[in-house]
Amino acid sequence: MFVITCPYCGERDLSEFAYGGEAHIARPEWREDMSDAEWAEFLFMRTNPKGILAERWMHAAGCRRFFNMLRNTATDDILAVYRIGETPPKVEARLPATPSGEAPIGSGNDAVKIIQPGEGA
Amino acid sequence: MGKQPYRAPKGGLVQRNRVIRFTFDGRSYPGHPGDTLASALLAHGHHMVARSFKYHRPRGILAAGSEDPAGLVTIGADAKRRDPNTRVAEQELYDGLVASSQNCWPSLLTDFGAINDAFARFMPAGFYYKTFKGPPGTWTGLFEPIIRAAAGMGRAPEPGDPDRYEAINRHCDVLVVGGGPAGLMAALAAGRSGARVILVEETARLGGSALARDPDRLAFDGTQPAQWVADIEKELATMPEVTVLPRTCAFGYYANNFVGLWEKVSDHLPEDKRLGHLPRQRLWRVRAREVVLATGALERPLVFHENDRPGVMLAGAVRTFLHRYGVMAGRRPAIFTNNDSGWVAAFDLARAGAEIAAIIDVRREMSPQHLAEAARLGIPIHASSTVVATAGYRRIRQVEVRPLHEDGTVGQGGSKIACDVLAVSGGWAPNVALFSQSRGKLAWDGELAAFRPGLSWQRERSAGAANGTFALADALAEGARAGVEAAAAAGFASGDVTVPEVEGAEPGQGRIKVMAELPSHLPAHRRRAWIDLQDDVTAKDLRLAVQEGYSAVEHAKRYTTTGMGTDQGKVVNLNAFAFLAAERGEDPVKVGTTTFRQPYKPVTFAALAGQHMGPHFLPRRTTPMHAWHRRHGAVFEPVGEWLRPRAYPREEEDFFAAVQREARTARSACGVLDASTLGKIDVKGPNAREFLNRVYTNAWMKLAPGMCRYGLMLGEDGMVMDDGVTACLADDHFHMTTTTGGAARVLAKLEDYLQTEWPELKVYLTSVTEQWAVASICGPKSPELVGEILDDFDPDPEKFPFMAWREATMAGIPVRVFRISFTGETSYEINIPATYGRWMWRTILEKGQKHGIAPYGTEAMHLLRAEKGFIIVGQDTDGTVTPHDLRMSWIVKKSGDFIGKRSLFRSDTARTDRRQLVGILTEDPELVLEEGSHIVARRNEPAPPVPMLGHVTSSYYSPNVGRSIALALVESGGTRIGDRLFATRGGLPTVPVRVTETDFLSLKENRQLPQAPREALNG
Amino acid sequence: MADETGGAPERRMPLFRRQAIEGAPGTLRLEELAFAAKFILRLDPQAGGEAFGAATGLDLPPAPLMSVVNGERAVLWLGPDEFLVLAPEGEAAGLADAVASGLKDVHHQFTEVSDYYTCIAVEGPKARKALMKLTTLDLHPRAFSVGTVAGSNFAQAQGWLWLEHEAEGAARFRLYVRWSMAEYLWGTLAEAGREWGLPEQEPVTGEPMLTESVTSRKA
Amino acid sequence: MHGYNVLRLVREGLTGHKGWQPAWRKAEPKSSYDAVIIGGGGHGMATAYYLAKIHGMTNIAVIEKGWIGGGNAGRNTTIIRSNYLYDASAAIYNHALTLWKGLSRELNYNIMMSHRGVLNLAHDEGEARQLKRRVEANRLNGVEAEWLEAKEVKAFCPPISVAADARYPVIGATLQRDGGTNRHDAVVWGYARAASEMGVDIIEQCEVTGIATEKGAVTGIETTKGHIATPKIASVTAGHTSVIANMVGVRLPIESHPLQALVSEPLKPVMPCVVMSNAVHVYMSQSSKGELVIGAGIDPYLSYTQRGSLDIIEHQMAALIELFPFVSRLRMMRQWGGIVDVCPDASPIISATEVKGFYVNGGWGTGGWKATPGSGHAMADLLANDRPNAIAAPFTLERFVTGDLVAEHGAAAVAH
Repeated sequence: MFVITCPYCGERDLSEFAYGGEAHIARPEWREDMSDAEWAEFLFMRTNPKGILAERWMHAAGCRRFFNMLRNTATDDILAVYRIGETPPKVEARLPATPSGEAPIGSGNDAVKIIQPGEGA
Repeated sequence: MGKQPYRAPKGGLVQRNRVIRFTFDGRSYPGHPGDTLASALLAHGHHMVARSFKYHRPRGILAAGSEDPAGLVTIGADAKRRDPNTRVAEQELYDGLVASSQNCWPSLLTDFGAINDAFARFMPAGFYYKTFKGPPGTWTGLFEPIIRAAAGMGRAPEPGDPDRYEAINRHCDVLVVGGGPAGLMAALAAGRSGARVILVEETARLGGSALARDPDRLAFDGTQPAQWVADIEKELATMPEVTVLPRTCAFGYYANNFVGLWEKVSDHLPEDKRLGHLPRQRLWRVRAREVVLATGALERPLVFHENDRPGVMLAGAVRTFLHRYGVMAGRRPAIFTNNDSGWVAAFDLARAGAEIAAIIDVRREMSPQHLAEAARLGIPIHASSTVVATAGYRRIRQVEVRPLHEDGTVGQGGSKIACDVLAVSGGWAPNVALFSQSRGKLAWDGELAAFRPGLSWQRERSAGAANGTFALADALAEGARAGVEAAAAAGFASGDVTVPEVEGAEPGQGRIKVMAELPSHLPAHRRRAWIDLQDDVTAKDLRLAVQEGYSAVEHAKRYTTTGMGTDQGKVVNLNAFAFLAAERGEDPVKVGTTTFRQPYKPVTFAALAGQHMGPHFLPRRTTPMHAWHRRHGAVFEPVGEWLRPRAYPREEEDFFAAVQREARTARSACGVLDASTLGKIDVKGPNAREFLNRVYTNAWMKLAPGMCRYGLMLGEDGMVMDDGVTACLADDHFHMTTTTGGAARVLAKLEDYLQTEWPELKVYLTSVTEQWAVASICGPKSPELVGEILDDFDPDPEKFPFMAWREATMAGIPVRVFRISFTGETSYEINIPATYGRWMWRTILEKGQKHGIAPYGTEAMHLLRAEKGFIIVGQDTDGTVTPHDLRMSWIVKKSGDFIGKRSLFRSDTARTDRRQLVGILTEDPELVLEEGSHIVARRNEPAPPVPMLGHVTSSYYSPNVGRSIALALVESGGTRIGDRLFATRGGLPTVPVRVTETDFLSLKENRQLPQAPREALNG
Repeated sequence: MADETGGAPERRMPLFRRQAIEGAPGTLRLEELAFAAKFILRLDPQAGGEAFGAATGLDLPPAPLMSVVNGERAVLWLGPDEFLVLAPEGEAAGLADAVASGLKDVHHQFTEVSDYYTCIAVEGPKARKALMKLTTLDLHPRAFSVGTVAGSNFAQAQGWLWLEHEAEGAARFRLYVRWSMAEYLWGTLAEAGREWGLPEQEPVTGEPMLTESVTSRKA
Repeated sequence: MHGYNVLRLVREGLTGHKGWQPAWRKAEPKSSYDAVIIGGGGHGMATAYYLAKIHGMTNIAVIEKGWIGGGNAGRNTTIIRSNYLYDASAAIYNHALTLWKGLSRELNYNIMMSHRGVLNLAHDEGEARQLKRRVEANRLNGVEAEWLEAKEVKAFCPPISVAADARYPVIGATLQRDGGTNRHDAVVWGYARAASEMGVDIIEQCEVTGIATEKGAVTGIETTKGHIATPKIASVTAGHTSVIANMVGVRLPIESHPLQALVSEPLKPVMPCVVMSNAVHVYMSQSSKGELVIGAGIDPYLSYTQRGSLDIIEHQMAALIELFPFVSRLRMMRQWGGIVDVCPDASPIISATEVKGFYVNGGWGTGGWKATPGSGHAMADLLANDRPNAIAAPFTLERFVTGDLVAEHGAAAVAH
């Protein structure tokens, strides 16, 4: 239930937006020899990262424009918003605390809720 | 009962000069405005108000606020306004309040459920996992009903809630949670900066801990606490950008500083005074730039044998009842503490006239100052001592005290002390629930023996006791600083705030001595020391959990149910965590906490739904002709958000007869359908044709202006997604229609392709769905009628051919007329600007009367199209059906790409033995198959799993074909035309059917309807 | 039935049954505005803004979320290449012709939506607060000044909110909503105003629906 | 196995419950195992249990980054049913249901399997049509299913509103009588106890940090407790399947979404069964403890934040009150979120991958709980024999290439 900064309309509530899935997945040019596997890659296979995701959103209740966004899916921190056709900016995320990319919140791991010895402020 | 024997002679913020009455379990009592139900009951010496969850033990009031785990009752005289599980400590008293005890039968004092307590030794934590494992069915049939009846707490209300609720959105610069001293300073500081500030206080009045102190012994810049609070409140009221919300709980701290507030607007008013224009409760959805958490601290109970009796109360609560409500929890209180704050409670009570039975302190060394004061007040002190047992049923009447040795054992001897309340203090812990919800990380504070806010995640700061700053002067300063900083962070120059000078500051809790469970002369397994008073979890249960390996904090919680009651363990969890740490022999940091979930306290469902209930639940989208439909007896059906007329049954006509009549009329005379709900999109631009070429499966380059074409739209997965007719308005301009339900999805998808995939295409899209009201007129009489209603218009189907469209006028109003048909009959679809829709509809029906016109609904429409074998996307398709499966390969162009094309060539999608759409005719022409019936190869069903060839997607009795008809998706259907198969009927004997082509009207015309074989007719 | 006469064309707004309603004096008032011409303009302002201005006498809003008013005509920003053009009812045809000829060499779309949208005026000192019960937009005067336009959800209905005017703390909003949602939105707005004395507006509900499944019942 | 029974409970009750042993061993990793299962949830534990019990593979380990049962196993609303549309789904979910029925006895641990019945409501003719089709398919596949008309729905579940003027009136429902609910923690603990007894190592607080491969085959697993050599790794980490698969570069058709649920305060019995509604988008049952257990939809966007939000809950409450008017004054006691991984066809993946020895069990979307025993059973078979059995075969990754999907969007129903 976060706030998204529409590149045209500014900060708006999540409820005004429609999710458009992973960004930068270009629809392949039609080719007779395109393999089923190649097509399946476009159709279904997704990175689904726990970390920085480039994704598409549409400001459905507002200007109806699609745009791209970089978001840390482990924390829902929005790192950048950019327009369709633009290259994603370089961003840094507040990195997940544990080796596999465990979110610093909400897991079954008690360490994430409480400052552990040696963990700096 | 006129007297309130435990009302203190003076003090408290209740209106002593006004008496209001309430009933508890049918008995009437007096109280005062300003009381809570708890304080009013305590004023009568009423401690026992409830029964616990599992053992049905007597329960009293432990705390003075929403953190109380024990004192739960049901409020409300009217079953439709019944509020079960209401905390007596939270419910404000009003005149006529009706409260009753719950989870007991036949009465609070005599509860048969208490038998459980006698068997408690056989019912330790998780006993139910080890028993009741009989053969399948015994749990559902035998044990479960018994356990369920014993479990639960209050009874749900009857349906028919008469109250209103609402939700409000609000943005602010600084949200201050908590109206105690720190919160007040924060709000004042932020408010003076000009920032938009919301100050939230859970209880009825601001002041917090300042109101729980002896007003004669505390002053702020020389002002008494209540006056000091009132002065601040007055100043806040003069600030236009400050909103103060009493009776409001910040229950949920979500992402991006979104905080849910729950305001009880009228729950404190007598039922007849609840104002109709105001809601009962409000949900405030607050988006704050900065948040200040001044949520105070919570006091821990002590864990000792028989610590669950009514009359065992938190020392801080005893003080609050005394100073805020003017109620003495007991006349002869005993105090049991592990820190200094218990002592202060004793002194306050003594000064108010109580005879202090004893101060029992587990510590060896105590504040000399306090010792002197105790001596002055003549209070007996038991240092290095512990309570090892208690007695009393409706309320505590005696404690047994023994000396506590350094090694943690208890000595012999000791004494039995008579008392009528036992005030306990296990020390205070910052209330970090909201901080933790905000994703902040907790830090362990060894000195407090508690967690406090550590690392913030969101734009938030804690102040005062919530931050572990217990000393009042420091808390005030911290609150003021937090307000200034929060306002500055939100972009507002700091206001000027002077922190008041505090007289009568208390030193705090001193050095605390934490013992997870206090020892006793009894062996551990005989001790019954409660940790969770509501769900009946004892130290023994937690010990067993650790013994059996459920030692992770979440496992222990789930195995024992600690903290899973309606209080969600606000005060009891602190002891559970400490106990686990001790039992595991590990640092509390290693043990951790369970997750602090939303909501902070239980929030009414209806408040969450707000005003969006009943008639305001969801939009009912209706067309300009809706009122006509209603007046003419239409039966409606929901189609997405729309309500569409399904049929117009006449008097003494049932639904089925109406549909049959409407369908007959449409083919024999004239029918009219309200088709306004179809999605309509205006498509314009030099590349519009190319665009249509890519989004539809067929070719669009050659469609001439004035003509229309049907198109199928696929998903990229090759499956049919939507269909509709698109008209060419001009070379670069088209009018596209979609299904009613698919309109929004199709427009979004088309915009998606234009904006992100094909930005090179110059095409603009605009929805015009509701610009046009649409009447679809069909039937042999329709040309004549259309000629009559339109101005100078030649409807001759020869000159105005099928799939053409024309501009025309109707009484001068410009309309678009489309010669398109979903029924197979001669049809005209007239589009008129929506504001004329009602007039157009009435005109059509009036002028159509002499042609025998009848309006028809969606059901007849479905039937009529099925007679021609036309598909309905979503009925004859289900997201797994390709155009080839529909045997509509003619609509799939060979050359060029389109959305979904590649998917049609995947190895499975290209199979020729997929399920394909065919006609199905029962051999018995009168038998109508159920939609969803399955098609099988053999008459007799074998044992499951039965091989299935397909299923019936559409099925009707067709008055125009004169028999039943059906469409079905059948494996290799296209090659089975003419075959005899069988249709299942929900366990009844299967019936033989013939596979046919789908255009039943043509089959009839060409006399190709299969004749029923003798055996079918003979049954 | 008496009202079943065709006769001369009769225009009905979606809320024709609803009279303007008002709360306690100086609080809140709701009214469906009279019919007016409305168009959606799709146009790249860089490419065609000037031509549009020349054709209609209207500038396009210079920035997102802004509006331009010229006499009785106005242009509201809806998106970077999307605008709502408002004009008196009688000017619709002329406006459409002017745009068609003035922009004939520019890729654009000018679609009449006069009947698609209706407009509910929400006005009075409590207008901002009432609307905030329906939308997540920040309608505080610091965040939403006169002339601002924003598309958002109002309860479950998408709409365009325009703060047309404000004087002495009394704001006059116009809320543009599609026909089929008007009745729902009216009821929800009225409900939001109950606090200030707006009369209850029982939404039109209770359409009879079948309460059994009737698929394929036998003749 | 140290048995659990009433007699023992009484005996222990008389002697202070000192005799109870840990339910499962707190194991530390050995240097190598025959197979390692990542994920100590229901499916992972079931996989380990059946591997040991049926296939005799006891030199195996389950590794869990937190505490067992702490992911989706501990966050779901425990609805059990098998009324899926397609043969492949009916086979696996009904297999699971058969196993559920005897599981309390088999594990010697009461999982509180309550066959209270599950209603799936139809609010319009389209839904009725789909549900009737499903009922018929179920019947032919041997799944218990029947169609109830509205008045029969009301009789079976009196608190439900079947008002004719409701926004979405109830026009009927399917009923699976042997569906119901059970106790999620007990299932995990029961499997853990039984597996541990057979020698399976259950290693908690052990997080996977990498997977070692050689020539396209798995050789071991890197964890926060060190390297463990193994030729077979099963990722049974629904919600985080992609995270593990990304470690070996296996691409999956999965997106992870938050899914929310909530409970009310406990009440005396009021809901006799499980009710699910797609159109109104809620489902509700009542736990043994008395709480109303209520599920919401998934957040529409990809996210791994296991937490609740408010907007979904608000819509859901309005819908719930519409359907069950008696709940309006009740209170939400606790809300939470889990992460579900969703496949394009709303069906799971039980599959080998292009990396030899790396197997995936995931993509269960919003309804994995009900499949737990069936999933574990099939996964164990796949792991032991390196080829999918008849039940698992339709759920391999191959289907996303060929297009042979098991499109269960209708039957997967409202998120649960």
